[in-house]
Amino acid sequence: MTTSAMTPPDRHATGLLTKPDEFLQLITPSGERRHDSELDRWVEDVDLDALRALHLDMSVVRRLDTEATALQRQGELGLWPPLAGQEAAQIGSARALRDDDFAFTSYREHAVAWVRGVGPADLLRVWRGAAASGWNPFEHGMAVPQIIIGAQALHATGWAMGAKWEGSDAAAVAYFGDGATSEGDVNEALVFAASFDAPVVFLCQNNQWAISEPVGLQSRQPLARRADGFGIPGIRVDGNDVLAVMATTRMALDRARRGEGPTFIEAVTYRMGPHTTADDPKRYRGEEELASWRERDPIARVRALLEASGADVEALEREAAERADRMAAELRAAITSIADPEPLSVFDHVYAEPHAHLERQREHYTRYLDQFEGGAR
Amino acid sequence: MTTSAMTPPDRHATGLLTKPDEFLQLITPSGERRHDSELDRWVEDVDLDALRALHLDMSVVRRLDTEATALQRQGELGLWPPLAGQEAAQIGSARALRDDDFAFTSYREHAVAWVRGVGPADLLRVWRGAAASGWNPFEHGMAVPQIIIGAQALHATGWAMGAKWEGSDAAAVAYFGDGATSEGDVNEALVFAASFDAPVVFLCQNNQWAISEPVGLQSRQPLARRADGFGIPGIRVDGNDVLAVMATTRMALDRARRGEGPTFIEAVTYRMGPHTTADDPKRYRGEEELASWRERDPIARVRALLEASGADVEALEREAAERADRMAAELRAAITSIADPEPLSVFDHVYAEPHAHLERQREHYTRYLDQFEGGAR
Amino acid sequence: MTALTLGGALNAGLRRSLAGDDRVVLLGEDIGTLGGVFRITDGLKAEFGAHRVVDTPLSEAGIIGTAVGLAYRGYRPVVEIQFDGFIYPGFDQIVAQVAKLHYRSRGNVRMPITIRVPFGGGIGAAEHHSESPEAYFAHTAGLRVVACSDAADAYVMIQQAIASDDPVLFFEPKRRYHVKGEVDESASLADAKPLGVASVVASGTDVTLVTYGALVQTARDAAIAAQDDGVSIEVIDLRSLSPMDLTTVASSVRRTGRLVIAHEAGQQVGLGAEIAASITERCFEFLEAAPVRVTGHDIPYPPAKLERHHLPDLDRILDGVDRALGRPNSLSGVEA
Amino acid sequence: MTALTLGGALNAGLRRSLAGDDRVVLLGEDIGTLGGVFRITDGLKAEFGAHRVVDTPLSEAGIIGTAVGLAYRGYRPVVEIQFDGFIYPGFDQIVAQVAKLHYRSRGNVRMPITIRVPFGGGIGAAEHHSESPEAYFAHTAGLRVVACSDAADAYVMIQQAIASDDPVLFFEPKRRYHVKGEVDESASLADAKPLGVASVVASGTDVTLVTYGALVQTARDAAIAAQDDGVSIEVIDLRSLSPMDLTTVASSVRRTGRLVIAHEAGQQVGLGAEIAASITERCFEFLEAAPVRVTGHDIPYPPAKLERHHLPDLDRILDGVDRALGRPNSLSGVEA
Ligand SMILES: Cc1ncc(C[n+]2csc(CCOP(=O)(O)OP(=O)(O)O)c2C)c(N)n1
Ligand SMILES: Cc1ncc(C[n+]2csc(CCOP(=O)(O)OP(=O)(O)O)c2C)c(N)n1
Ligand SMILES: [Mg+2]
Ligand SMILES: [Mg+2]
Repeated sequence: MTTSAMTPPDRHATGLLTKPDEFLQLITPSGERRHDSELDRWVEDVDLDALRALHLDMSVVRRLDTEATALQRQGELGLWPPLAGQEAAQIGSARALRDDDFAFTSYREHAVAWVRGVGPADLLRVWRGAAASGWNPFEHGMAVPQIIIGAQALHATGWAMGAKWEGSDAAAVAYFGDGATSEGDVNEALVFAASFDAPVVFLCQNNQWAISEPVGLQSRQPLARRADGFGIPGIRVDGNDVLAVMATTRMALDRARRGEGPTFIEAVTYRMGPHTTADDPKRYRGEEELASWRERDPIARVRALLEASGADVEALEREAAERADRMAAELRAAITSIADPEPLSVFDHVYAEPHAHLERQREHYTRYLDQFEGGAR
Repeated sequence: MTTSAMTPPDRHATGLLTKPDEFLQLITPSGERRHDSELDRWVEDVDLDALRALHLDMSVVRRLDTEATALQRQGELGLWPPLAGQEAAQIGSARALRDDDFAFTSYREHAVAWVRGVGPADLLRVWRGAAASGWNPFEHGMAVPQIIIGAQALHATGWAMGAKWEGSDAAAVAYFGDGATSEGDVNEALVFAASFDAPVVFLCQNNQWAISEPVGLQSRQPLARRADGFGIPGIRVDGNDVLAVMATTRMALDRARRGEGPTFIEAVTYRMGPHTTADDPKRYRGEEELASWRERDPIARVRALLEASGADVEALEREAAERADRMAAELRAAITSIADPEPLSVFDHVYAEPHAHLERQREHYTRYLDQFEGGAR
Repeated sequence: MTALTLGGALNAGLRRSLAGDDRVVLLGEDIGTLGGVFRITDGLKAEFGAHRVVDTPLSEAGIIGTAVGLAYRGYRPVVEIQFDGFIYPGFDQIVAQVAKLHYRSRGNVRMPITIRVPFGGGIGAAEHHSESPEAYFAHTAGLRVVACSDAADAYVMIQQAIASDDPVLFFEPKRRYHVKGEVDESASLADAKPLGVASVVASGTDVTLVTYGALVQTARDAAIAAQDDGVSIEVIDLRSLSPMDLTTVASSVRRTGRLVIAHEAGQQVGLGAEIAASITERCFEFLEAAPVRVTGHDIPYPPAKLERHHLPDLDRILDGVDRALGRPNSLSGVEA
Repeated sequence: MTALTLGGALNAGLRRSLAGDDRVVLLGEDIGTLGGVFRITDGLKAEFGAHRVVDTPLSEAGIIGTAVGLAYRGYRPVVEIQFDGFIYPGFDQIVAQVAKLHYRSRGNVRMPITIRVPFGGGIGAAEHHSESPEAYFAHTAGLRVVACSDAADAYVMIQQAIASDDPVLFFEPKRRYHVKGEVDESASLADAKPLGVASVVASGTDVTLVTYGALVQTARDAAIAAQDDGVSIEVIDLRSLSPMDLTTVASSVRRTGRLVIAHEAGQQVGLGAEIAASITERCFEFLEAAPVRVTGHDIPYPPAKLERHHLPDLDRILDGVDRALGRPNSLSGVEA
């Protein structure tokens, strides 16, 4: 019995990280601070001010979401996938990132983009149908959002492999949903990440639904367990608890930076709104379910904790409302600032270098447009 | 906490089946019978005669493999992927199947085909390059072998879903290698099998290598652990122990028939020969490794056990040699019986129903051939 | 006759196939409880049960791969791919398995799998939701590829596809899902036009205009518009993309001497190339001008606000017709 | 000048790219310790280390998808797909990511990924080992597609592909890996023929014969054989399949008036269709006969003993030439 496959490594060596069946929580739904000997140290710097900032973040992105949804209803946007309910999962994890880390997300991570400094116009551009993407990924350390379910998990893994080969201690974070865990790409990303000890954090927002499909159709057990099978520590955290999400993400990032490889975090949360503005969730889920999740609201519990800690919550909420109002105004202003694209820009950026066939096609189409008033311009 | 995802099911409910880190064995490399309170009952009917039959099976397929390799060297076959070393994994599992079960294999499972009653000519046809496949799957309960790594895992799962929907208690077995576990298809098969409680047994022959890549590149831990992450029991068994493989396969099949869903078996074995006759394993692995596995030979240990049990092993070996000689002669006869295909048969079976374009192409090619002596016939 | 939308006709056709053969099963993402994002399978799970209309995990390779296994078991799986741009994760199972298993098994294993794909643009959607991937499949031996264009055809063709013992890629023009047409729900499939045959949907004498899917309506509109200009266009709805009914196209071109092909997919190595090449082979002596292709550009599908600058529309088709006729057009005077 | 096999030239070209730019990394199955099943990467892992020449887990989507991530990080990944028929599990990552990310990111993210694919048949191999999937990629906007045909080109083109800021599907004619040719290893890339340009590899006056990959040699042989018959064939090695250098082809056809295209891939919606259609568009007045396609049949790649009845060979190409010239041929008297 000489081959390595004969001797399973000690699966319990990573301590906390190997308990996917636990459900980590630092703030209860009613706002009590629970203490956890292993998690606490990752957020010991989070004082009242920091907590207040997280509350502000979440309040603002919730408003951002409401406003964008309204803009869609008013015909200003073609589509919007609301994040409502997932503020803690996104803010808690994104606030754990360093500038030189890189986030690879799906389409719903508006709060991550917000944290990464993406401005209102850049956030809305795509959803208005005015552009193929919103921002320069290298300016924000955040990739172009991904619509093909799960594909970005491999991109994050490749990026992380590269960072490691360079000796950098930067890490990648791959955001994806519960549904995505069924796609080959996500599983292959786990294979590659494990094999190459890639500094990547898989952040799965289990929001209970993939459009109309409940998470139970994708997996018969907690998704954090999936990682274990690939030799990757899986953590199950209350995704509506911004502090617990931040703590686990920091812990996982730290692990990545120390060269210890990937971690999988299942942030258990809930999509409060429709899948997108085109979806009608009444067709597949009931009001009671929604109501039970409303009691686990990610913002309300932080407010309660702040209140219990003696913070002036009214001032806090006033500030949040002001900031949110400003954001809403910015969004509306941004919409009008997004110019409709030039007709001939359809041909831009297909290739980085000249492509004879496409140039000819562009030229022909220019002539075609020139027949009409205004022409190609 | 009302949703089901909040309450992990009891992962220990399946008893034996949830211990992927154990390495199940009933016959040691030196031929001692080890007893196992849970496994034994699955092979209590395997008396001396039955063991003798398993020995015979393995001896004959080993010879089959040697002969086919020789036929390739002599130019009679285009290619041959030897199974040497994996006789126990294949015979032990295939002999556990019922006639109405269905095996979905890769390219190396000649012993499974042999057990399923596939004759010599049908076995060699493909490797001679004379046909796209060897046998009618429905006559043998065994699909056309699969070259695309891992694809058959999904086919087995789909077949099993269908069987279950019909109320049948037949089961499917998916055979694949260690390398295959990295492909999306295999992981997606685990997702579907778990979600639909499909009566399928995943039989992974971990033969330590995927061409030149050691299993450690595909997974940093035992492959049986993979299943656990999908909520599927994973069993790790000595794949060179025909009795243990048979016991675990029977147990898994029984579970499937009872409606309890899929099981993943990692049969730890070794590919003694090259990946195929086109491969040169000296480029990537050493003689010592090979030598250490020779000591774990699947046939030698059964012989030793039979001898210790008082069987007339010389008679046994004589019989095996005779049977193998006969098989070898049959193989050689079969080769000459395989007719070269008719030129126009390239067009056969592309479609089940007439396809205007292809018929025209066939007609044109017929005319083309007719220009030459002998024509299209 | 009933007035049904194209989507409603598909729903009715699926219902009839499910009712008529209990080996027919539907598989896909969100097709059960939700009835599909386009509601094409609306009500079918309630009517036939969760083992006939199956919500699957989110994995296209998984859906197609398990459909292959179901076909092995004797089922006739009907798969829904949610949007055109999501078919690629299942590409290997389609090209290497679905397309090849009948050949590989020397006719022993049939793959009567229907893969339904809402395709094409014009609905202002996000990326990956407006693609036209039909050329990939028409280039793949072993597959049949069809595209319906109206309710009556949709109703019949979906049933024919399911009844076919070959795998069929079934393309549905999603932007026409809501267009109504008269459907004869009582008609027998035996009397229907076979799946592989094209339809001349408007007769004409000056130029033959071939298209399929959503552009059939646009082509008909173009033919009407051209009449004012004294140009008579014969419009052919190809219906089947593999095999293509080149006999119908060729006999039209032999009369008109001119051919325009329109599709939303990119031009390079698209269906238009095949039709142009095949018809040139068959009708070289009859052609009075080179066949003209009016297609989407060879670009990734653009953002919604630009799609009207990508998709062939009535004006671009008429410009192509002018080119075929040697009338003044956008490329007049441009060296070929 | 050094005499190298085509495979050896690729190895030398890869070595030079690895040495010249430390952002170049090679990824693939069995490419490290083994040096690839065709030994194209032989010795490179030993020379450049396991982080530059990376044996990956067995997953094509994984390889391409991580290459995308590496490109995001600034690398220039060179991926080996072991055999043509194994590219399909990676198809989604190629078509939906590699091809589209530069467009999607509005030019911010470059995808300088080279995907090496040993392609084509004629080596008596098992299923999936002899395919010609180039049409799928030539139809995909955002990709460049090239095919080399001899050692000299292989050496230069692989370096150009790696140096390109666009993704390149790089097709290698596996049955010519062992054919030797003279290679100038000291030549600078700057002086080399650009990647997108075709080569006239034999001059002729009667008919233009366009092909690429392994069939270039067959076409040259055909041109020599035809001389005895008094037929002068101009042979063009297309080299680039997207974009195609139609200028070179058209200028030849304007002289010869006749065009034959040969490829191993199936005919329906293949490269031949595009070349025929494009050249008909550009040279309609010059064509004296319809362009002729000599291609593999529209069948799954057949078993080894039948491949000679699938692949275009010298005789089939000459039969096509006869057709183009209106000389007696297999289809003489057959109604088109
Ligand atoms: C490959 C692919 N298949 C299907 C879709 C259609 N689709 C869009 S979102 C979605 C559900 C995703 O669910 P999940 O991963 O849980 O993410 P969530 O939307 O809940 O954030 C589906 C099926 C897609 N975008 N990509
Ligand atoms: C999709 C795909 N990729 C690559 C290959 C080439 N290939 C053939 S066998 C093999 C290794 C398979 O290893 P494993 O799964 O362990 O099976 P084993 O050969 O050891 O039985 C590879 C990479 C293939 N056949 N299919
Ligand atoms: Mg979800
Ligand atoms: Mg192996």
